Amino acid sequence: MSLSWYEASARQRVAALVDAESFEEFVGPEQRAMSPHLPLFDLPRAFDDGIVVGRGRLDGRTVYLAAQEGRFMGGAFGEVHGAKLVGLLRAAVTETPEAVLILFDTGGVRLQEANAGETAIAETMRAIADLRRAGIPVVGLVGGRAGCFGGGGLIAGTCSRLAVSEGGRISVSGPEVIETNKGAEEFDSKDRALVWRTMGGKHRRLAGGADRFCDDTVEAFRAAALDLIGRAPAFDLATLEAEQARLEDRIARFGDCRDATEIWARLGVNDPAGVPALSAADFDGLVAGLEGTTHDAR
Amino acid sequence: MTLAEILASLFPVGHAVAVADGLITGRGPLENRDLAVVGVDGDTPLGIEGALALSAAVLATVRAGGATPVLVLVDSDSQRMSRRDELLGLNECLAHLAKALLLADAQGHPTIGLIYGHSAAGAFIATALATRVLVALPGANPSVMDLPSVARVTKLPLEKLEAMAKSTPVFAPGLDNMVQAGAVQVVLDPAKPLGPQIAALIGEPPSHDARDALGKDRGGRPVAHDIAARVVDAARA
Amino acid sequence: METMTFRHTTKGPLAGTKPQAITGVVASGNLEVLLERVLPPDQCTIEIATPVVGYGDVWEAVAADFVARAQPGGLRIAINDGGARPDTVSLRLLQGARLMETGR
Amino acid sequence: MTDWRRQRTARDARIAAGRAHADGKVVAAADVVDLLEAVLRPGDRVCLEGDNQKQADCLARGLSACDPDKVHGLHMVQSGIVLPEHLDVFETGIAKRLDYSYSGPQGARIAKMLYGGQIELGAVHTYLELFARYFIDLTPNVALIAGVSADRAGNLYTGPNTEDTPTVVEATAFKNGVVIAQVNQIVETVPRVDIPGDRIDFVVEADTPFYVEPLFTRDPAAVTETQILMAMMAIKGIYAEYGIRRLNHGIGFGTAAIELLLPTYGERLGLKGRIATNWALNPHPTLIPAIEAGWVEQVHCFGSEVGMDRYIAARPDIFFTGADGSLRSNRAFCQTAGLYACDLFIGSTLQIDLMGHSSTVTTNRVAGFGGAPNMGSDPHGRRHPSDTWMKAGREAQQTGDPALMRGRKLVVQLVETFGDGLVPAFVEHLDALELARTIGLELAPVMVYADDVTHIVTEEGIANLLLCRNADEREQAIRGVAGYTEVGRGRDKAKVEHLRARGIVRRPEDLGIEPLDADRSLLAAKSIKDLVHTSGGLYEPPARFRNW
Repeated sequence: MSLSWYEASARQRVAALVDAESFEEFVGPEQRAMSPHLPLFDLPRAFDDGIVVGRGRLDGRTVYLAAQEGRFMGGAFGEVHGAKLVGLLRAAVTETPEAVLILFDTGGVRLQEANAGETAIAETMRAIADLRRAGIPVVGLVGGRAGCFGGGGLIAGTCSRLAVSEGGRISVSGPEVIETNKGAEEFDSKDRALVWRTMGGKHRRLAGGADRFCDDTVEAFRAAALDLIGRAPAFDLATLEAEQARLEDRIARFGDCRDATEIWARLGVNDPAGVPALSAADFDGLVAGLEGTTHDAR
Repeated sequence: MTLAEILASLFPVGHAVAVADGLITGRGPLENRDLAVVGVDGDTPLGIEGALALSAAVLATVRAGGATPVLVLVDSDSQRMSRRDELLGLNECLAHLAKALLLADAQGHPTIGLIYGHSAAGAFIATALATRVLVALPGANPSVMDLPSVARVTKLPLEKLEAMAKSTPVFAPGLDNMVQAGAVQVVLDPAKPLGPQIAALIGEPPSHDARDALGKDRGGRPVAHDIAARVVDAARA
Repeated sequence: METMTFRHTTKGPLAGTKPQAITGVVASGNLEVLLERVLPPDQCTIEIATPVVGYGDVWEAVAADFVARAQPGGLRIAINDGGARPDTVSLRLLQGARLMETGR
Repeated sequence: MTDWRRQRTARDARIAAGRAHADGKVVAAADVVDLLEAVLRPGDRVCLEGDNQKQADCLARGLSACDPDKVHGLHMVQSGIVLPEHLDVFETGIAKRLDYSYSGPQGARIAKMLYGGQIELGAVHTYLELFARYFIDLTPNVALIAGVSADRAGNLYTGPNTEDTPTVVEATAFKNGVVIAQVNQIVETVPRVDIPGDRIDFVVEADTPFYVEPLFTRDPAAVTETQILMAMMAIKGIYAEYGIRRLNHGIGFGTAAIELLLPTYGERLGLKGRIATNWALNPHPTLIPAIEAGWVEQVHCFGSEVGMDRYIAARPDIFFTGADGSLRSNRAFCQTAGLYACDLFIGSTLQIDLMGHSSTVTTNRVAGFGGAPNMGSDPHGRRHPSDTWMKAGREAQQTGDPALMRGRKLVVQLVETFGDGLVPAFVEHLDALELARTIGLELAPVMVYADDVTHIVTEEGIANLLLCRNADEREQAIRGVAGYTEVGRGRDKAKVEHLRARGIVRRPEDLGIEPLDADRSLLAAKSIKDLVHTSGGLYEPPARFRNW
């Protein structure tokens, strides 16, 4: 039976994503690189601070991987957590693996270590820019239960390519945060169908916010990673000007839409209400027939 | 300092910097060269339109070529919290702005962030924190989240958090803590003209991202630098 | 947070050669167990860090039952607890021992 | 001369008063308060329909908005205290006395009000018990009920969630009472006549469709390894051993795990067709995989379940449906079926004491009973044999003429030794006793009495109480599966091992089950989305259960 990405732990994802037995962890749990701050809050720590980083092979090619554990502190960026990711990306600049894969599963910044987490996110984005300029693809994979929120959403937007499954959510403000600040009329976070329509994998793929849609299996994410590594856009003025145009065009075309289904209809989807029920294969078929969803403007 | 005071101090002979809907764009002369200015004023939340307006200005500077530095002035709220912004891909728009700044810097346009008011969360990351050097003026108040909100999320009493904030810079809001974390390199002297201070920073940019080393030295991020270094060592082993 | 360490003597070493394993995740009602084959073959220690205070006697009983059942000689076992129930703790310990025995 | 028609005359007067606010039988939602103030009399016995599922919420709002000077001192006789309005009426004086059954969501507030003397409590009943009293001494003067649609003559379509409605209407309409129905819609012709129009006096077109709680939806994503282990033990150690084909499942993740293991683990054990074929059960979404795999012969339902209606309509061989295709549920019949025609009830609880009494009461919550004690009890009126029933009976009593030995229903408590927040499920004394003392109840609210429970399943093992021959054995058997709770650690280890040798206490290994095999990969569906796929897209889960 295939392993569900959504259900798997960060370690299970990494182990099953790469070629068998090929994963080598950097600063593993036995080194006990744990948060120095959580005990002040009477909170339990994790031996890996909620992120697994290391090197493995994908069809024989060396890749670097970082996998967040969404169940530990919501996969949030703490000081150690963030530093492990930053260290991995910096190492990749000089060690030049064929790609770096970031397996996102994060609610954003860990509030108990907010300043460290926030700064680490900025460091991560700069390191990704350096890697991309050096021609090393950075591919994000989003399909965990914590989604990809806050600064995680910004890092995802910095990657060369993104693969997302139906369960994956990519956003800056989470539904609960918007509801808390602006009220349930603005965003009813308990209406989970609305949540997923607004920031879930299918919407992100249809709107061009992600490059590949995956079934919720490790095999599907592996296939997606292999595909996306091979078609990473350059990080240069042309790409960013194309992205500028792409995002401006999105706002011009859909800026007055209240619901994702209106956007999908304008994109040319015949049965927008039926999109959430589509299987991955049928959804891929739908996407293939629409213009603008697949692009290099990232 | 207010934005007007800052601009006056930066550009004593005048400038072409304008503010519209809380978004700052324009340019001014700095020591015989042009300085591009973008930013957010008036505690304004940064949404999709705002992010794209700023990124367009940054990319225009890159397209124009040369080595025009980019100054990012920040007194913002957090990212704009709305269903519409998220529906239309706020994460992409904010990341795009950050990427534009990172690209500019990489292509020889030194980027300097100057925070003179508030900023928080995604707006902070996409603007000030995406520059090569981030500096501040006294009274600036960067934060990830204010303490009452932290209390709500962590379910800890506000009084306890306030007490902890005094001894634990890693989570507490405020400029001092961001300086200690290494995110803010230096606090400028408002009594002196800002132009020369900024020009000096442009003249001696750090060659690499040294924020974690600063955080270690200043005690606000005690372990990040060493952990990152350990990962690098392990990868090279 | 409460920490405690239990030391046990076993009849012999745990089977297998795997030097280290980790199982579980620190989450509400869950825990992670790190096992390292670093002790003399008839020794086992179990270190626990838990945010739930006052359950020392339960931990002691769970640890003793596990050692009696698995005979995990040679293992240094460390637990980061997220408030797991005793049966979940037992299950993770046994999962960890199986990983060390079989490499699975 | 004796007037034998006083109730009839009074009823006619009430209806005449109500007609002033109606067009024929039809009343606008805006006129509900006027209607109720016209029809109700101080001190009336009133049944406001609502149970653990559907609610006559529009009428509840109307009743709570009545003028207490006009409407007061009512005696509420109703299945459920579920909506805030159900208790608001006691705060305003509109209602005074209460006889009811279930109060899950309002458990804390009702405890406070009982303690504060704001409610004069008759008794907390089981559903069947309360229904029975509707016909003996708690017959309503006025019933306020809910249906899907009605025609102008009052013919009522109750839809898939018929639930209590026929029972309440029979008791009221045939004993000179007034029946007021709220419906979602007035139509020309109803799809199916569930209640004939001559039993309905007024029809209110409600402003919103009546509320139904998706109480029986359990997300497979939340099923734990511990629950899977317990489900494996229940299937192998009880379902298979007793050949249980006719059964009821209580609500909970443990029973959901059993449902989800039937087509996988149960299939592997070769049990298809031999267990779990005939059910008294709401349409649990987690039963979909077993139904689709051909395990289930038929299911009769107390009510429907939100989102299951299209699936049910497409499976008329399994469910009871009307000519129109929609589910016909009936709480009274299904409770009776669960009581008399099922060989097993299995459910969860919050506390079990050393004798085996169980309760869902905690010190500041009165949750009531609902139907669990009806199904979780051994019906002494039963006369038909079944292999399961006879086997359990033989275990319970070993001497006497076999032809005079009655069988036993299996009543199984499926309980994790610790609940949320490390609260132990096994206790020396039930909180129910303390609560009864505090608010002056004559009877402690016990969910299942010790003499009805036959097995306790925990993650540590199964205790077969049928085989215990004295109180000490029973106590040690219970302690023997109570895990690391204080009760469990207080066991006499030698006695428990002795009970184990006799098969009274059985561990997973005694059943040939390896606890490490209790893995989520055994679940026939791991998420709500899997259930939707398995149903062929017919199951339409409520938004709050979706993650797509």
